Amino acid sequence: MAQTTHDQYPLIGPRELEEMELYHPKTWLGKYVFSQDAKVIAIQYSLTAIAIGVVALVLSVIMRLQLGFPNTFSFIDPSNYLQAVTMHGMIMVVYLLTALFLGGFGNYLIPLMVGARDMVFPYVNMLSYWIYLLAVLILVASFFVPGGATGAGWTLYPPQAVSPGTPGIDGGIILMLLSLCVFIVGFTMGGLNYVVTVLQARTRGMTLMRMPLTVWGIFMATVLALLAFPALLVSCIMMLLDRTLGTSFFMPAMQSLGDSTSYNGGSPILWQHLFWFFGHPEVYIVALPAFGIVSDLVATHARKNIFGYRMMVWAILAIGGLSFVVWAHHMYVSGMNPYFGFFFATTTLIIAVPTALKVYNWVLTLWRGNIRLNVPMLFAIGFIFTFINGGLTGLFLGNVTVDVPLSDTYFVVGHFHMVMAVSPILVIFGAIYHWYPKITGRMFNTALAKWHFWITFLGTYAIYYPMHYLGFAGVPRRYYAYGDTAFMSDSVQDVNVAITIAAIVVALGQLLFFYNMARSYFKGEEAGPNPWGATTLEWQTEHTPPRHGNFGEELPIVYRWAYDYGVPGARDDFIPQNVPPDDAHISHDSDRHPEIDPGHDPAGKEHD
Amino acid sequence: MSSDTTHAQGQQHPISIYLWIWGWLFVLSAFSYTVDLLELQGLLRWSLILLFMFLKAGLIVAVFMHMMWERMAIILAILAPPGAILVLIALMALEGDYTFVTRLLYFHNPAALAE
Amino acid sequence: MAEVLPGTPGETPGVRGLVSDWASDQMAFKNVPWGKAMMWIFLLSDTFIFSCFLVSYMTVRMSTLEPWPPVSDVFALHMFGADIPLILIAIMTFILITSSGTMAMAVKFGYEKNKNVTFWLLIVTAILGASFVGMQAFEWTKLISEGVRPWGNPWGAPQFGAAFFMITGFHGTHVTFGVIFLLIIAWKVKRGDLDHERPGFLTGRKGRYEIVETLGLYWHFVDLVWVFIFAFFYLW
Amino acid sequence: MLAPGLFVWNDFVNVPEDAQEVEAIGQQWHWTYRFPGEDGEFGTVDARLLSDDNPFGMDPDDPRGRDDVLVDSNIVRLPVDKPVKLLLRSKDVLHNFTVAQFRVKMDLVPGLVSYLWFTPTRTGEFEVLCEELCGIGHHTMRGKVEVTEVDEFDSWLAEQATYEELVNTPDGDPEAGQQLYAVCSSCHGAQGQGNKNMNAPKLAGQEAWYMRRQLEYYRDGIRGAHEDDTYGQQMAAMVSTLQSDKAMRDVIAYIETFPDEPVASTISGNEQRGRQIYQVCGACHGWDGQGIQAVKAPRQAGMQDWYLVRQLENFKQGIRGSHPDDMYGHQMMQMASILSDEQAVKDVVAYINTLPQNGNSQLAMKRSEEQ
Ligand code: HEA
Ligand code: HEA
Ligand code: CUA
Ligand SMILES: [Cu+2]
Repeated sequence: MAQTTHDQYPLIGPRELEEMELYHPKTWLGKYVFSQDAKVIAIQYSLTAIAIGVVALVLSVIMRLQLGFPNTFSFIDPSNYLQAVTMHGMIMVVYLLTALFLGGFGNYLIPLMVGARDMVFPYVNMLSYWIYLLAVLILVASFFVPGGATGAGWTLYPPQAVSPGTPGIDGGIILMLLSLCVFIVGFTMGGLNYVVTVLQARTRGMTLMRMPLTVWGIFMATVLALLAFPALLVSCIMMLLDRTLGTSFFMPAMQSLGDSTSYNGGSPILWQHLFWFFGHPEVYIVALPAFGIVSDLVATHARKNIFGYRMMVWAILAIGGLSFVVWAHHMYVSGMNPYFGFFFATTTLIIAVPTALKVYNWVLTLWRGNIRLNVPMLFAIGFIFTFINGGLTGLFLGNVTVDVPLSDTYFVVGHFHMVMAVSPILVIFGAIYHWYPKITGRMFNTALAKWHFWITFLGTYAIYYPMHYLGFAGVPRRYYAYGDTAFMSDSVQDVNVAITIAAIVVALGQLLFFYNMARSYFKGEEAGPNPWGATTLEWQTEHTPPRHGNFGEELPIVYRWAYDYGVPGARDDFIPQNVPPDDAHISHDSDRHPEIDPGHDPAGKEHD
Repeated sequence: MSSDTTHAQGQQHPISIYLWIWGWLFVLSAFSYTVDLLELQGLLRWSLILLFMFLKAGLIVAVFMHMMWERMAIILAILAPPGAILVLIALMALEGDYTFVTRLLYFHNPAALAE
Repeated sequence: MAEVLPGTPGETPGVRGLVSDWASDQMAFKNVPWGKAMMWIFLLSDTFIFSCFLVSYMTVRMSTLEPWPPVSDVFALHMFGADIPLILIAIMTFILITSSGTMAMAVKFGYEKNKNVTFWLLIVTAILGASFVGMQAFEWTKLISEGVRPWGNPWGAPQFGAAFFMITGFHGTHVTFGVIFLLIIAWKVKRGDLDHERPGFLTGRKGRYEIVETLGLYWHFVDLVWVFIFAFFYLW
Repeated sequence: MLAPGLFVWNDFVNVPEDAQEVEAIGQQWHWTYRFPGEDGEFGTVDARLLSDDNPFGMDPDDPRGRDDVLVDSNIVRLPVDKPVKLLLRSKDVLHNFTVAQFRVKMDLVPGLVSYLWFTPTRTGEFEVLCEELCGIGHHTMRGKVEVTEVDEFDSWLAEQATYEELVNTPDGDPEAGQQLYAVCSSCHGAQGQGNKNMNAPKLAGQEAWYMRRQLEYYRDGIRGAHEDDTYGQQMAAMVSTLQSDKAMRDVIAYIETFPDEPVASTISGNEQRGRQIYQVCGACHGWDGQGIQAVKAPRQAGMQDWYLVRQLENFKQGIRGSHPDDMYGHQMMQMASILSDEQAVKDVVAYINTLPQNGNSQLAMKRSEEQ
């Protein structure tokens, strides 16, 4: 039955498809600056995100200098320190990772991987980037207003975020909130594009269950973002009103540094709920694309099909759904209704199940694979290590009773850096190395890249592993200095020095990466269209780098899933997705992946 | 689910159905308004308001926005995610109540004194 | 036993269709144009925005010790020698519902490629929308003159004014944008852009009558939100 | 793994019946405490009633509050082996009450009252840390819990003033204070104008509550006990003349009658840089250096600069503020560490010299109101 319905479905795609040809730019400005080509937009997004990411990196070094060598640097006082912490956290999470994964990788890879000529609304896509840039500029401007950037912590908890005694309550917080609002508007424009492209503009034969996991990860992350950012938008608007008009959404009756205020009756906890209703999906927004990409890296470089593709997809969906009902695990000690602890501890541990499933599948994919330790593979394996590490500490924190002593200590800092600052960053590097040959047409310098990997991988372990120990020792986070605190042993300071040194080494190590990227762009060897022997569509384009419109005259037709690696009897040891069964030299209905329903295989129709 | 589904030319439905729904929306709005006019209070008031609200919302989504003629794929894709909101609503209601109770217990309450 | 019902060839209705649609290639939402799919998903996102506004309003209202102002008296108008509660709001509600009706018919006539009727229905919708915004402006003015401010009011909890101005303001902004787009599309209809598939000025997309439906979705959504605001803010 | 966690959480959420209720109050950036008094019930409070005269925001009309014991100090005592339910209230922003050794923590949220409970199982002193970001003083927001045997605790509690007593404390008597001041005047000057040669600072115009605390510190050996604090030791010896509560009140009342004469600058430095540094100081001492009682930070503007320099140096070197009971001094010690060198001290004091000399200190405001 399913078969018949499918056959009758017309061959031509959505009617809008033909219009993709309409907007070929004529001017230089239209081609490279106000480009509507998703690939150019992707590069623009990425470069902007990395540039602002480097700012956040510098801020983290400033923090580390203070923590490692207190009282040494006179330019770091408590307000500068808090400003650095805040901006570091916010930039890294929102302006670097979210933008880079979705705006950067999403734009580049989605149309190519699903076999579309471009995003469905190229014009809106272009606007999305420019609005994002505006948001970044507003954010940067907040460093330079009187009073400086906000120092409220990246969670911006009221009342403190808008009350005297916190740095940046004049211009800083207002610009921060504005910048977030602008970011969200820009992101929504892009996000609608990614989602609709995945849902409505795939090529012939590309079913959802044949999409590479990269696309799945980015797609689900985008959906989460579209549903989670509204909560942040709303809370930012309300805080702006509290700050500028004196409304009392989040502000109860209170005193402020000895002065009475005119606020009355608001609820600070409300902000926390809304923020984390956004915030927890947000951490998966930065994790899911990493999950997806790493699956593809692992499969490609281990020459093996991904283990349990179907399970992986369902796990992504489950994580996406569950991530909306765990938010208050960040609030166990926030003074909320304490009975919520039961609910959220339970849901939090449930969400670990699909995540653990993914981890097992990666490991099983590697199991007896023909592992090629190419640079992207190194990063992927590094990711698996750090993610397991960070995920397990997450379970500690998720268990409400264990969280109570650990919350707001360096244990939490260790957890989220392991799981967010190291793991996805490793994936980003791995992904950049993986797709660099496609994007530029040239190969990077492998030796330098390996150095870069080992410095970053071992170095970040050296930074964050000791932080867990600090957390057990009771060292609180967001502290400018510890003074003499009796229960902290002297070794705490020694550990801090070591962490700082490691952080500086890692930060300097990134210069290798930038040098490698820049040099190879001009001097690297020609890479050829498919250096890694990958199956997905972006490696099968007519040109490398792909031109505007991505594919040649005809859109590719997809005959198989994305993981036909190490196929016995195939010409190469892999079969690209767009190779028809006849050309693959092996029978099409082999037993490799019986979970793919052949009934939906248009190949069946084309060849009978 | 009705079977006269979409077709390449878009949605085609007799004009009468729009007029009918329009009429119903008027009536339901008038009902909700009457609830206020009659100064009904307590459980009756809330349940009536909610009832009329959901009926109106349902009519708008189902008919004016053509949801009832869409395919199941899109109906579920749109209607399922707001479930997350329901969790938020439920928990925030509990939270608001909890806050209120601690305030009542420990804070000076000018309104109560005035009574 | 699933019999394949008549309709578009190759489409299974109901739950089985759900599975086959999602499992198919190219499009998950069969025969849904890109623009309409985008609008639905945008509206979903927008639903979350308005829900968060309303949830925040609920929370602050539940938490405060101050009495909530007597809503139906606050919004009463002095007409015909008596204070009629909520009368303006009732009128606004009727207007918005009416505009939704005209919009729905505009969509219908759009698909029939009935240029003139579509144009006039869009214009009527826009006028109704604009008068809604006008009444809202009147209501704001009245409340402000009575001393309601975002940070306080004469009757009780300051969150009343804050939530009122924020929520109705955000909704009003939506209506205003809707009116602007209605006028633009009406003009395009009139000029025949949609009949001649003329490429858009900015986007280069061909004009089609589907855009009327997309716009219609947005407009109905604005009406939908008002239903909730009416119930939760004015009646509760 | 989940289930045992939830059982323990159940214990955490449900407080034992016999737990003694104590209220911990947080504010930028220190702690105070309240005990329910004999009736075992707390009086209600209101953040809108908070003022320098009513630092706990007590509702004067609530009879249950009259006997509440108010502990206006970072240091509190608790009895050993008795369950304690801590009610947590904040006057301004979020804070977090953490005693690492108790293994519990909870945020203080303005606009509601949260709680936690625990049973101290051994005696000793435990540090209270604030673990929710609350502004630039977050890392200095320390307190101390002294867990003692029950009878020791009871006698301590009995010494603490109740709300009733505090309200009824009579004002100081300047006439009586004049007599007592005779001893002081030889160093501090007849009008409290200070004397650099005697190393005695200006008193006129300093805040009464601050002088009161310092006198107590001198009396109790909390200040002026450090061996390198030569001048402090002198002062500590002099304070022996002011043993009683009343004596202190009276002499301060007398000092408050002195005219607040402007002082001459003796220190020069880079005011621009000092101003930068003062971005931190001003949060507590006020942007005009006028002092803020609620934050327990004394007035600086219009006080003698050489004295400020010396005290800053003392704080930096731990000569002042390192006594375990000098919690506010300890706070200043941590803050003074941002003055990385001598020049920084001079710069910031030079900037303080540019601030309005008696602009809006509390005393000045009080006087202008009286006129
Ligand atoms: C990419 C980001 C990311 C990810 C993926 C996670 C994943 C998880 N996080 Fe984390 N988290 C953050 C980013 C992230 N977190 C951030 C940024 C903060 C702090 C914000 C702030 O306050 O500033 C935070 C804080 C945080 C807290 C609050 C701590 C506190 O403030 O007191 C909690 C508590 O529950 C928590 C829990 C979890 C859990 C249970 C997971 C799970 O999803 C982890 C699942 C993974 C595994 C379980 C490991 C792999 C599995 C195996 C090896 C198999 C074996 C295991 C089992 C069978 C169980 N996180
Ligand atoms: C993605 C998120 C991310 C990343 C990458 C980092 C990276 C780093 N962070 Fe992180 N950090 C946060 C997110 C992140 N952090 C958050 C959310 C907080 C909480 C803020 C708050 O409390 O409000 C925080 C807080 C925080 C603290 C706690 C401060 C405090 O509580 O007082 C510390 C202390 O050491 C610290 C240190 C570091 C260091 C040394 C690095 C790095 O220097 C590690 C080494 C460098 C790398 C791993 C390379 C990364 C490269 C780039 C960023 C350049 C971009 C280029 C490309 C991607 C190509 N961070
Ligand atoms: Cu109080 Cu941090
Ligand atoms: Cu989380």
